Amino acid sequence: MTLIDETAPAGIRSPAADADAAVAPVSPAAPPALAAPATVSMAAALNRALRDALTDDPSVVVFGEDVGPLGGVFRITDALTADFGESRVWDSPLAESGIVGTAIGMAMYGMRPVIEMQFDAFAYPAFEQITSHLAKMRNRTRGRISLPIVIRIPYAGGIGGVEHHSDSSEAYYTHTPGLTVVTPSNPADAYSMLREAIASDDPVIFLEPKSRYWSKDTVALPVQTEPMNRAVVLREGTDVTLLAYGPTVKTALQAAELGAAEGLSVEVVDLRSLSPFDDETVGPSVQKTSRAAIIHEAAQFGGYGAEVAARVTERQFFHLAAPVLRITGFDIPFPAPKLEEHYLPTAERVLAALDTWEW
Amino acid sequence: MTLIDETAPAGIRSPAADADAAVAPVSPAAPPALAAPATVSMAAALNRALRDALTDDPSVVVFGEDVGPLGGVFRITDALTADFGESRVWDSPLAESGIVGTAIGMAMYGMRPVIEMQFDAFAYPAFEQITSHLAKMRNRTRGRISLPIVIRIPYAGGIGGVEHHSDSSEAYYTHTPGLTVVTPSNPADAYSMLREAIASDDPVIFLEPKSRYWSKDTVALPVQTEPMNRAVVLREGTDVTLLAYGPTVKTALQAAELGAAEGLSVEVVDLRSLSPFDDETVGPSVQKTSRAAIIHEAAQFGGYGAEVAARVTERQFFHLAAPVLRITGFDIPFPAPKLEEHYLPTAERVLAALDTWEW
Amino acid sequence: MSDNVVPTLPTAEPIRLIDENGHAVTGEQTAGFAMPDDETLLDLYRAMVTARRFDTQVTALTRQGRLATYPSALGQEACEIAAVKSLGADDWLFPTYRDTIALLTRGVSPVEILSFFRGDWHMAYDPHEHRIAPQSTPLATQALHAVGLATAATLKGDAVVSLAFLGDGSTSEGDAHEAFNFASVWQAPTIFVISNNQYAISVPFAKQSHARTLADRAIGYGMPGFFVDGNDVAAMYAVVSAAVDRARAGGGPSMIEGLTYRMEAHTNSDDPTRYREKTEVADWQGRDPIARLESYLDAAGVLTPELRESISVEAEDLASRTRDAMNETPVIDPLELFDHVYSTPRAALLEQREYLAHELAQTETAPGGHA
Amino acid sequence: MSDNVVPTLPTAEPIRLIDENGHAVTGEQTAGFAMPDDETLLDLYRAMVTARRFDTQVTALTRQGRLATYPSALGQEACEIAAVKSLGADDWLFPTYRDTIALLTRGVSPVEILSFFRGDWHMAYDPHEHRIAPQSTPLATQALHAVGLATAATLKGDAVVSLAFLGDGSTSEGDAHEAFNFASVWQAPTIFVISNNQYAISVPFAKQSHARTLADRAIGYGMPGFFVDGNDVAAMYAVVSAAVDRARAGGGPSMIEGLTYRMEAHTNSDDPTRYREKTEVADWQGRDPIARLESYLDAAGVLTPELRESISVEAEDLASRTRDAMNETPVIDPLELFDHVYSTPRAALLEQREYLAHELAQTETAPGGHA
Ligand SMILES: Cc1ncc(C[n+]2csc(CCOP(=O)(O)OP(=O)(O)O)c2C)c(N)n1
Ligand SMILES: Cc1ncc(C[n+]2csc(CCOP(=O)(O)OP(=O)(O)O)c2C)c(N)n1
Ligand SMILES: [Mg+2]
Ligand SMILES: [Mg+2]
Repeated sequence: MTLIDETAPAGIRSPAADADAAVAPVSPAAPPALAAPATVSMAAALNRALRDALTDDPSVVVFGEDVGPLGGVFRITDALTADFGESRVWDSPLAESGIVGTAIGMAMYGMRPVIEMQFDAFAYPAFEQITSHLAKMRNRTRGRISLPIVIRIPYAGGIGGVEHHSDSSEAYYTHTPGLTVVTPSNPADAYSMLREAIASDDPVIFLEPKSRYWSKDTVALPVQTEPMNRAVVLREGTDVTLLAYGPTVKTALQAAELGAAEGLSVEVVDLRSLSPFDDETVGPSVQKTSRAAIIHEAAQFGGYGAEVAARVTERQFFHLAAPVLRITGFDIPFPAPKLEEHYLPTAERVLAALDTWEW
Repeated sequence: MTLIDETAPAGIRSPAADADAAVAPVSPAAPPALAAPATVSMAAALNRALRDALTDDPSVVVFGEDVGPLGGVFRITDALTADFGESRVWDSPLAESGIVGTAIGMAMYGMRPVIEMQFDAFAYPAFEQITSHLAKMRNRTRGRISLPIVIRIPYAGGIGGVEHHSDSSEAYYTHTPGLTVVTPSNPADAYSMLREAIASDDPVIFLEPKSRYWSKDTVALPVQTEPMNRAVVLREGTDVTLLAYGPTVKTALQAAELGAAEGLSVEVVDLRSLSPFDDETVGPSVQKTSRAAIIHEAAQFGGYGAEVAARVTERQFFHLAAPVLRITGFDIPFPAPKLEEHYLPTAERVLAALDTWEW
Repeated sequence: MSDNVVPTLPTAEPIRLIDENGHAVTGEQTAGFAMPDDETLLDLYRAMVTARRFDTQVTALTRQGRLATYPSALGQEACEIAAVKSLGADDWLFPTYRDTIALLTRGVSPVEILSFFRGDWHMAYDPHEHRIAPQSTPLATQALHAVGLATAATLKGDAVVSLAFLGDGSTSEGDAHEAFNFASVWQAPTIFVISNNQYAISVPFAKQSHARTLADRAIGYGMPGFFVDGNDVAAMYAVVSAAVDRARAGGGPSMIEGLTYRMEAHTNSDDPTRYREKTEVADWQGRDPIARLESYLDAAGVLTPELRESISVEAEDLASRTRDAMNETPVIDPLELFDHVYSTPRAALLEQREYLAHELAQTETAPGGHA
Repeated sequence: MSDNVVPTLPTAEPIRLIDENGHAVTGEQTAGFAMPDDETLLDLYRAMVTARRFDTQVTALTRQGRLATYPSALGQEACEIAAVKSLGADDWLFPTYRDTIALLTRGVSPVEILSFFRGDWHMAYDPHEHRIAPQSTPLATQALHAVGLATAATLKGDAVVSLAFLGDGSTSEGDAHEAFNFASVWQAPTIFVISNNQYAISVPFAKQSHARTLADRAIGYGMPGFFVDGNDVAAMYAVVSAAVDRARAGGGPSMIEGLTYRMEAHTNSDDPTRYREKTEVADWQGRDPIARLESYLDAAGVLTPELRESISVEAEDLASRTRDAMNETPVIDPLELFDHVYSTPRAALLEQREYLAHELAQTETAPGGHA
């Protein structure tokens, strides 16, 4: 069991969370009270979220490449075709633009498609449909057509994938107005956030950290965690705020442990929502610690960390004792399997970076 | 004649410019000395750059949608087919992925394709070819295959275009390792930078600010300005550094004029190169003024300004008297023609933003 | 993969029911399609006349600077009107920027149509009210939306058909192929009407495709394909409505290419003299879709002078109503820019809305401020 | 648009020269293609046997964890080898991750081939040395590169042909269509060889296309299309080499579909039991491309026991050389990560290179540090 598995679901609630809890729908069919805790992987939690959504809402459909009988290359859609039938969950032809484009048409007719891009880099063929239509349709039609579509994208590295199988493509989506972009870091959030994403009337890019698919946790499903538009303080600290999301949350928590050993009190925030950014949760944390660092796998230049550093600095400039640090991948294409260990940010790199500050 | 036309080409040279000048190739066939000054628009300068490149290097070919007899919808390729023949400049079928994909194959066989995406948003169908191949081929092949391809993209707004005709898509490209991204703001740079982009062995995303196509200037073509990887200080000042590129350079210069009237000494830097970012030129300027603002048309969230603000702050934190400001478009899809005036950053907005600082 | 029935090629000569002189065609070239009844033909005639008058009026308004841009469909009325008239009220239309007269024919008001081209907003009409998707600018992308919508309707048990317009050039885009393929694999009730006006802005069809006809693509999808005289509204109507009936009955998608010609420039900002001969345009003037039907209906004694008169009066009336409408300057609240991006409000957008509201308040009071 | 010659449909039955029992085929099903001479067939046989031995060896090494992944082409040797053997030394091959044995056949060394699958780097061999592009993972994208390269060669006056491998599933991608269309419009000397192994990972061909055959697509591009028995190397060789000759002579592109079957899982990490019947696999075992040619050559008296023996010895030798090579752990300098991104050094990358160099220096000295 990894660090994150103990801390994440029981994470400290962010201040405004209760207030906002209302906006997070949960399957009425399955009140959390009734469920018994069990050990579930993120993959299993995602599968359960899809099942519950398919059960609760007949307008939900799931399609994409290999999501049918195979259950997806990561088995996230395991047994869904068998249990819900070909008319709810099916294999589409092999064309990502086609998958997103037809999902848009289905949503125009009242459906809630949940589609899968098999890997991060294989969503690129759909880029025009995503940026020019999915993101803009509601605005174009003055709100007359909303597109309640979830695009599930397994992303980031850490699994020894060959090229094109480890991209962190979040920055392309977060810069596109009209999209909501979220990413869970643990099984409980994976379930809760996917349910909320499917219930949302806006298109959601749902980024699944593939290196965390097999991370396990003790959760009672169905579970409702923080609303998906909120960040969560996973660990409290006073010296520095580590901002992380998806695959790097574990890294941040490990860094916090290492730091503690060195007498450094590290606060860890799981951003969860990349667009919108939860200034309400991050602001107070940085004001408290007066130092912040953002950790992600994507290349640094123009990466999501740039937005985080820029906005935190804009809002907390006079609270900051040092510039916001960016601990990220290098500005190179994602390396081949044998070299990815040298590319991915590690807890050691985080601490080394913190050491570059004058304290 | 606009502000920029007087100032831009005669801009103050950036410190390291002379040192680097060597890396900027210029047509040996046409030594600057011989040329006589004339009034040229950016469109004419680009056309001349293509002509000179086609003349000097038989491996240069130009193709895309409507670049042949029509000369492109903006006439940048005017009369090139007539003068160089169908085998050098031709109309391709209507498919952007096809245009980029075939250009990659041509470059593998030693050609230097200069291709046009008719408008910013119409480059999105080529996104996979650009991110997964164009940007990665050299790295993938350990330098054995370089792709000397220039993708010309008319971008940004200000011409009353209907939707999809005014996107500022630079952030998608600048975040992609392997790409070089540049954008000229005046006719002289348009000529010089396009020549240099075509001569480069790396793929270059050449962003042409369509609202500046018709801006005129007195230049002697061929001209060699700063190397395309350098920023240029267009106007010296001591109170604040305005960082701008492409269409917003004019805005920055106007703001500087307005500021001067109010007794504010504004330094204006034309970034020119978006990837790489010229820290060598920007750093000293910000150290001098201790205040910086970045201006662009693209949406703010995750926009190029985020990288600028983040890196300037990382490097100059203890020199900064105030947070770096971002004066940008709103986080919405680009508006319809009648509303774009409310979206685009203006000199007034720049000054208003500067007023938000405590001085 | 469909069972090994040998697929049949589209005819080499375009399917035609009324020839260029307005005479009924018999034999092979009808490909077995029957002439629509007089009432239908009259209805098509009325719609085409109205559409053309509207189109010329809008082109004029654009020249006067009332509109930001307008892609005219002059000369392409047969494809446009035949396709729209083949649809039922619950069916969905997926048009491009070129298909404005199709919107008019389906009942969208001139103002709601032209608001887009005037630049007020990206669109004005209610897609659900008219079952018309927004006019798509990114080429071929709308074809996939049409397939998705038709598939959703089928899944819900509704006998709804979708029809997507495509230009010849746009068929070169990957999305066109993906739409054809998804439609055939899913047997979606979607009709693809390709208005082959032989130009993609300046690029002639010969540089767009090496195929004999675009309809020849259909075989590669196991889909019925038809090559039709796109200036013969009778043939277009017969073929498209048959395809709509087949789709509604569960027969799957069809691809229909109408061979026509773009008489006007691509848009007002285009200069066709750079890429095509005046003589070519003149040739096609002789194949005018309206004149052709007119002489046929004349000869058939269906189109009386009174009727023709009343139809042109209707058309003139629409034109003047359009002029008047376009003379009013629309009131658009810039603050609406922030209202539709997301279904739930976002702090950042509310802040930015506040910012603009504040700026507007100031400029209103300031000298030389807009508004 | 090409002149109105009525295009001919591919045959409904796959073109075949040697049937499943190893007997020469005569009449219609040969579609007029002649049997390659014995020498050629023997050469094809040798290459297939070697390729299969290599493939099974690599699969074994992958199971032992020596490689990160390996997509086997077991059972598809006829398509792969026939295609490669049809090319001249100056022609270019554009393979996918599936076409590893094609690289072997064209002379790339086992280590240079497997370095990619072992995860050392994205590729190891020199594309220019072998005239082989990197094995493409983004589906169908390489087909456009093939068209571009062949077009560039033509423009330069070089009689170079390019051949792109495509899988059945990848033909659903927009890029496949764009490649077919660009190739036909530009009359590029490019051969598209579609190895229809009937699955895209788990998705059967029936969910990928509704067409009778993929070769039927060719008509839509005015391109010759051939539906071939992909397990008959004689037929594949005859059809592909004829297409190569035609392309070299200026006859433009061709589309060739080889109907075959993927005997192994998609990759080592796939579980075919979830989506296909063992019986189906068994059926195809009976159509093995090597066994078929073997019995033909046996009967023809061309393949003597001695020859067969020496060929299998060669194959075994390659296998053991491959094992040995894969047992060595490669030395890769992590700092090379920064060396090839751009042709000219970038300050930011040099800084990052420095950073990693510093880190490596530390971890080497640190306890438990890697290396
Ligand atoms: C994806 C994309 N690429 C380029 C354009 C620019 N563009 C607008 S119309 C046009 C020509 C379209 O030709 P065709 O499909 O034949 O339709 P027509 O205008 O003739 O009706 C082009 C290239 C676009 N709108 N979308
Ligand atoms: C653009 C893109 N989308 C998805 C994938 C993931 N993927 C890899 S192989 C494959 C199936 C390809 O099937 P096919 O084209 O028939 O080739 P085969 O593997 O059968 O040889 C898929 C979906 C990819 N590599 N590229
Ligand atoms: Mg056209
Ligand atoms: Mg396959």
